[in-house]
Amino acid sequence: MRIDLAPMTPSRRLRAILPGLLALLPALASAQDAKPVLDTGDTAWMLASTVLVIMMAVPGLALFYGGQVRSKNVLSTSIQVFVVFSLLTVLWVVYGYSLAFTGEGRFIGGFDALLVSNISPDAVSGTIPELLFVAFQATFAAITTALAVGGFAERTKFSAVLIFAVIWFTCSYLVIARAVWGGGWIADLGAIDYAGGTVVHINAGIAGLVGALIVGKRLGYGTTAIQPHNLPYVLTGASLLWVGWFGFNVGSGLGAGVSSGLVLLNTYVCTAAAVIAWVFAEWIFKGKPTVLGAASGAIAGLVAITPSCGSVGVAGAIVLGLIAGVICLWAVASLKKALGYDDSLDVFGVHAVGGIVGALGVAILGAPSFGGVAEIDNIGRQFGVQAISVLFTIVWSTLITVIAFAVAKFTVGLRPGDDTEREGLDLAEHGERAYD
Amino acid sequence: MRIDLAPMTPSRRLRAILPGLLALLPALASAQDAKPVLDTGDTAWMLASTVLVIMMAVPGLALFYGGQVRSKNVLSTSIQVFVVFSLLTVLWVVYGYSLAFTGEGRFIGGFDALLVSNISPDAVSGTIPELLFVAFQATFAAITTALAVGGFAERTKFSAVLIFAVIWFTCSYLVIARAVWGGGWIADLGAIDYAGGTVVHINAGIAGLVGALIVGKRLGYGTTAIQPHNLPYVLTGASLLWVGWFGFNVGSGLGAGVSSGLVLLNTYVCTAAAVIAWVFAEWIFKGKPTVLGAASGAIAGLVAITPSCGSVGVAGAIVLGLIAGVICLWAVASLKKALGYDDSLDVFGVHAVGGIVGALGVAILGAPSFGGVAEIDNIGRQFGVQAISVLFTIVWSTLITVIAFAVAKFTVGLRPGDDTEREGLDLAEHGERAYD
Amino acid sequence: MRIDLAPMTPSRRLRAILPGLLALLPALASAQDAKPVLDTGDTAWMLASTVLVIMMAVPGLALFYGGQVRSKNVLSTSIQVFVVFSLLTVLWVVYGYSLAFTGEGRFIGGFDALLVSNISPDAVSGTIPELLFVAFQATFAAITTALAVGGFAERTKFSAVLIFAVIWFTCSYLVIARAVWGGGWIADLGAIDYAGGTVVHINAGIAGLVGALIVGKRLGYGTTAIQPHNLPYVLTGASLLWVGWFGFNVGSGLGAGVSSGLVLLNTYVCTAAAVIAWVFAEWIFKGKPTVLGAASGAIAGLVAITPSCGSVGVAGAIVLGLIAGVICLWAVASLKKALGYDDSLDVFGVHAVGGIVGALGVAILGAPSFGGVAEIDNIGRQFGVQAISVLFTIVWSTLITVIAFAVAKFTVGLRPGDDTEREGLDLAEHGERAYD
Amino acid sequence: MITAVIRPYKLDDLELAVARLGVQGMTVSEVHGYGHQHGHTEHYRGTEYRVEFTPKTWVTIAVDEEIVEPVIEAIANVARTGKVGDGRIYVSEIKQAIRIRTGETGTAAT
Amino acid sequence: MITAVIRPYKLDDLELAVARLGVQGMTVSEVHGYGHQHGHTEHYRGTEYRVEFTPKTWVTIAVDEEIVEPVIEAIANVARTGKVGDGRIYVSEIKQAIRIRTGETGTAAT
Amino acid sequence: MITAVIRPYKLDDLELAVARLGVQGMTVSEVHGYGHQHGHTEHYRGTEYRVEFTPKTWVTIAVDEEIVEPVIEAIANVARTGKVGDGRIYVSEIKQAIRIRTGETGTAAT
Ligand SMILES: Nc1ncnc2c1ncn2[C@@H]1O[C@H](COP(=O)(O)OP(=O)(O)O)[C@@H](O)[C@H]1O
Ligand SMILES: Nc1ncnc2c1ncn2[C@@H]1O[C@H](COP(=O)(O)OP(=O)(O)O)[C@@H](O)[C@H]1O
Ligand SMILES: Nc1ncnc2c1ncn2[C@@H]1O[C@H](COP(=O)(O)OP(=O)(O)O)[C@@H](O)[C@H]1O
Repeated sequence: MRIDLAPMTPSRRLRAILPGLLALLPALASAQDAKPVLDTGDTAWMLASTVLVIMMAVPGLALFYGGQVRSKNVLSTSIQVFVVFSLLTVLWVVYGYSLAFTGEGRFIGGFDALLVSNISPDAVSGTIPELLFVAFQATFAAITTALAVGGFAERTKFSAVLIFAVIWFTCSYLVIARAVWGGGWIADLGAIDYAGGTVVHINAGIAGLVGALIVGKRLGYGTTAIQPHNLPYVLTGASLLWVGWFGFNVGSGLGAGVSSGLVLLNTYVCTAAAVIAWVFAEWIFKGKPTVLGAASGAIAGLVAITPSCGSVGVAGAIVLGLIAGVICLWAVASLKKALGYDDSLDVFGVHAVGGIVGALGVAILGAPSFGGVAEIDNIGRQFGVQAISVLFTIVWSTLITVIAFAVAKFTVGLRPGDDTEREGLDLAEHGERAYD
Repeated sequence: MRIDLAPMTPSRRLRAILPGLLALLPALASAQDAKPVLDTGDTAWMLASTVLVIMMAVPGLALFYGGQVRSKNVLSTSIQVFVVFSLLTVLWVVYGYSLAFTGEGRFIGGFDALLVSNISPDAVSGTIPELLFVAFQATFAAITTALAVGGFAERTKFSAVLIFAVIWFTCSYLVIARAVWGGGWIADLGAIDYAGGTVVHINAGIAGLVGALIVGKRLGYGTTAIQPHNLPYVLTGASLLWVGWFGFNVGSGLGAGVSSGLVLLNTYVCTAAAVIAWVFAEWIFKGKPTVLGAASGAIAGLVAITPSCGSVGVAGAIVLGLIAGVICLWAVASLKKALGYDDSLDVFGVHAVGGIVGALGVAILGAPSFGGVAEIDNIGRQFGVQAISVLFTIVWSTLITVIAFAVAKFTVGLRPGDDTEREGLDLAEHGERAYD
Repeated sequence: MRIDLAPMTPSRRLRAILPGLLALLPALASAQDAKPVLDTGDTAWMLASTVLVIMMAVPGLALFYGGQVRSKNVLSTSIQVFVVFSLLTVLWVVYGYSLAFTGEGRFIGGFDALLVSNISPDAVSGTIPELLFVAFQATFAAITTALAVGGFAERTKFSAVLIFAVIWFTCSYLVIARAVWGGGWIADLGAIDYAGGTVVHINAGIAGLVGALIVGKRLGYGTTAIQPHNLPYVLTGASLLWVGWFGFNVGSGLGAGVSSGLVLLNTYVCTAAAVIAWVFAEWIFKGKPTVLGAASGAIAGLVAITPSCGSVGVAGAIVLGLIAGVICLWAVASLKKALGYDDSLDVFGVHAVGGIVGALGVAILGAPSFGGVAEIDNIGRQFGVQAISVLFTIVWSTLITVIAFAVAKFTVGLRPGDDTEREGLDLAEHGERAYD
Repeated sequence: MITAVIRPYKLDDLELAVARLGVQGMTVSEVHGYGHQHGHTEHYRGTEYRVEFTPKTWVTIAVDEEIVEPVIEAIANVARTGKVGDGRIYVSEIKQAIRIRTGETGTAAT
Repeated sequence: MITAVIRPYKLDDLELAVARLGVQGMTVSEVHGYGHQHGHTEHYRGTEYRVEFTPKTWVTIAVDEEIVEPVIEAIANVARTGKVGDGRIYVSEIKQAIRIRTGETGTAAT
Repeated sequence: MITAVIRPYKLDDLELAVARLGVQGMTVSEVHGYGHQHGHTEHYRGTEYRVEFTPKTWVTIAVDEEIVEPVIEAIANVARTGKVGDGRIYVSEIKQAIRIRTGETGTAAT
């Protein structure tokens, strides 16, 4: 009943990881020949990882984003995260997995696995149930699109957001996921992307920025105070993102093998270092260390370590975190001011910029000469390959975002009207107030 | 030191699951003969699952319920969840496990395992430590009773709630748990209930409704606005319930075997589909998609997939979610209005109704002809068996709830008095205000 | 590339556990001789455990502490937790692990493993990746120091807190961790401390108290109302601490072996029992059961079971919980009043007192004659050994705390000034308001 | 202009009572107050302190001269429990009242 | 003393408008009100109820006698949408005004 | 009727000060205000904006005619820091005061 290609899927996913791991997975090559045998330990961790990535999105991202907007828009923002996440989960199972991971197409897959109908419940892929792999990948697709909505929060109609989400997921996420993990033309170049720095973060960050530019600025942006309405939510959300991200990164190794130790420790210390860097940089340059800064620093570190967590050494992870913390602070404070766009929740400044820092940084810090464990002989060449994957993602995501918003604009319209926006989207679009 | 029956307990638990799994567990029959050997992978997942179910209750349920009441009752509602959960955990270990899972009685067990005194710390049951099985089951007992208190929130004395909890747990939960998982007369009928649709959700939902009817409506119900005071809490609570529910459902397989993939994916997509169904149905029929709807839809989907997560196919899980979302919305909006009861947090409309949808739906969607993986030869017969288990649960839970509230009424009284209720239970019963 | 001692580190950690486990780990002795082989099940659980301990700190502790202070100090309190946790994570990797767990020194270790540079990414220690062990230990160091800051919250400069944290971590935490887990002179005495009752809780509790005494009382303490500003946060934080603590305690067994069942169940029921004890004691003695009491009771139970979770029987765990709940209530209500110190968040009353109850209680309740599973022949002797480890921790932590605050005082100063303190530290020190 | 400080849970009743007298609008806000309720002490983890302020609701109603007395009476009746902390009613003069939507002044704007 | 009840999102505009007339300070608070907006019903999970109160912003501005009229007019202009619920403006007398920092009274303290 | 806008953290002191003069009750609420504090700019992630409003506490005290002056003075003394933003005191006339619990009017109701 199952197609031949299916059991190889996770190993395709692994190809994006492999260049980053010197010799940690010796059994893998031979394992591909034999009939896959389930390992309960690997499965236990992948179950936990899938759950952790779900927790990143709901409640993690919903709180992180919801706390940063004004109290009149907290429901609007968090229902967007919640419903986009749910919708794309369903679409992933309906056609996403099939298009990204099955079939022969180089740029897009086939329709053989619609509704995962050709996967037997007892199929094992690598060392885990194949349906668990499907679920784990679903969380990635769903959270990526949910991330993007932060760019144009507080001013976009719910219906427009959903239209954007469906189109962008189908045409941008699936295509890039296939390039890196599925058909693999980017992976074939030798690009290192352990857990999705390009597919997830640069991709979403660009969509957020382009969406913000197309939708336009929030009313009053730059003149009136637009501040987070609940910073404890922001810190709680960032914390849950940190916690859940271990599922995202360590789970990308698809098991609980020896490399999980390095990946977990890198994810942990890079984030901690980025928190320190952002907070101290603020303290030095702006006078005060802030909670919003600490939370943002954590996300910056997490994003930066995502592509590189299996390639850099522990010292390299700390260095990467320090760099990412400072650069992302510069991006959301100075760069954003200079360019004047209104990316509500700094999806670009944190996810795209942090993702680029990580994707390029791994070419250097992943090299053995810099304490890394990746098979990088030529840093310059690797840097070039990384840059190509980054550039492709930027261009493609921009293109699709423009199309998606064009469709939304000419069907349901983008913005709810000035009075509605001033009154807040919660009441106007959802008929509810967050607090009573 | 250990009684003979003890090591079989988890396999009894598995009997309720087995009809739902075609041939995913071939080794099980023979495993029962051999001395059980611990599997670290299975154990790792069951540790994680136990922790996840605890997280469902605290903070998940406490936030989900606490956010839905008025700000003057948030502490009252969440301390009820917290203390009922704690109290029943202790009682489970003191006598619950013994009565539900040990001894020979068909309807109720024995007193051999009081304080789990006859279980050696190194006893292995199935492939996990036996004490871990005790702990995992404790979480089910404790959260079930905590769910029920949502039906009569905002107006019942704390002491009355505790009296209800102890009596209902002892006489309703333990008896039904034994029928399905312990002694097993319901399981012997061949009823499918993977993770506790009847034992947990219908059982609790009925108790909530009957309690609501006995205690009477909240003052001002139907005339003044009684609205959730903090919807971000509600969404966060629902999210944590979703996250924790993977421990509840996938953990019910008692290991990290191949079937865990199907169970996890079903739990994930059914919930996502129910969110979409509820939100879109609201949008169409009531004009606006709401956060309360998104959160409620998630719970409806989770409840519906609970009995069926090991039996339906992935497409079936999506269908079930869509159905559950719409039916539960109808139950909490139209049915509730027609009947006029005041089930404060819709324990009946979501848990009982959703549980019934799942328990009956599995008879159809679990059949191989509908893409399911259960051994259902005769859908009509299976439907009948499912209906019997549902009806028994409804009748029994109603009976015990009536008795429990009668006891509470004639000892401590049910309601705290009109002025106290108007002022809010937080201050009157607990001497605290939630926010300062 | 790895030094000889490294692979023994986790087994050293186990020495503190071993006396508490009768014969649950028979394979251990021989395992030390053979080359360590990774077990995916153990690794899966240790990955999950590490993540759970991180969740205890962020967001758990940040919410638990943040909710208890006034709304003008919630950011100050939670950023202290967040940044201290991050900072010490980095320092742990930079030099902490090396000083605590490597080298030959009896009181402090060596500098061989600075930046964990001599640990190969594919090194296995016990049955898990060695770097995972490093990460797991990092969470302990980081959360311990974060716990301490609760003692002097709402009145201490951020800079002073950071200076305290670095000095105290280096001179107190590392030294005591080495004594118990690393070089092991306390462990050699035969002291039982499964998961860190002395190293973590007594240590942090004393630092909190001494810090509170040195910094002085909050302005208005004793005259004006200083109340928790958000009790739902407190309950949520306590719940997440409970949830995460399973990683802390069960993870301290460094795998998912058979003893994990007992440790998990003990951690679960002791906490539940302490909640019940605290709440009912309040109800009886003060008239009302409170949410703050329920939350505090949970922490008291968790602290008390920390050293003893592998040694007491399940009935013993319940007894310990009941005792800890009542004694800690007495400590924070009566003892604190009698002594008149201002320990803002009762770090002493809950962590030090609860830790002492657990550390001494295990000598009795851990004995087989009291249903325990520890190898305690002579309860009196064991009690003496436990008392020595407690006393040493108290004396050492006091000394270092005094020094750390002296340094802070003469460099950056301790308090921000009266007007600033009255206005709140959020605005003055961090330029932010929590709620808008 | 009638201003009343009442117990929060009395607001629904107050609203109904004054509506019967023809009052068609009001503005309320959450306040804290003390008076004879002053001096109540609470215990919180070993510290004792006086809780001065309890939550009250502040109601502002602009009414025509002629119904001032009946409205006051109605408010006093529904808000009275007889226990300390029932609150106060204050009456003050408005020089001018404008309804923003229509620009009407005087009686129409109360 | 000018007191206005307006729609919350009109505050920014109001502030700019009165600043142009020389108003140098104001105090605002969040309130809830009803008037002709009274009687709107909502559905919430099977129960129907009237939502009496909608959120409004209460603005208090102490101004010199001579600019009372222009300030009222400015407020009415920016706050008017023409839809029910625009709010009210009330003017009352202050007997005395003191600026705490300087002890100034009268005009300087408005 | 004395109305004062003060810095929130000055409330405790104010309460003690006026209690000494025989004031037995008051009502307070959280407000936001600007005045000479107007115009302070903040930076938030690359955008600069003026923060007009800072949190203040609004205190309303009904007192007998004869102690109006000492109460004003006491408030001004405790609330003064000398830094911009100290706040205002306004005095206005009450036509009638009723204590709900007892129905008393006049002085007893202040
Ligand atoms: N002098 C006052 N000025 C302003 N408000 C007052 C004054 N006295 C009382 N109040 C308000 O009235 C409320 C009830 O007053 P209190 O004296 O406690 O009860 P009672 O009116 O029943 O004696 C107080 O909480 C406060 O809000
Ligand atoms: N009699 C009144 N006393 C006090 N406030 C009032 C009164 N009538 C209206 N208001 C306030 O004015 C707001 C708007 O009034 P409303 O009658 O709903 O709209 P409109 O003024 O456009 O007819 C109300 O929400 C309420 O806050
Ligand atoms: N014209 C006014 N009307 C109403 N409130 C005012 C007015 N001017 C100032 N206030 C209130 O007084 C507070 C302090 O005033 P401000 O001018 O900033 O300081 P200062 O009184 O020290 O000069 C303001 O925040 C505002 O709440």
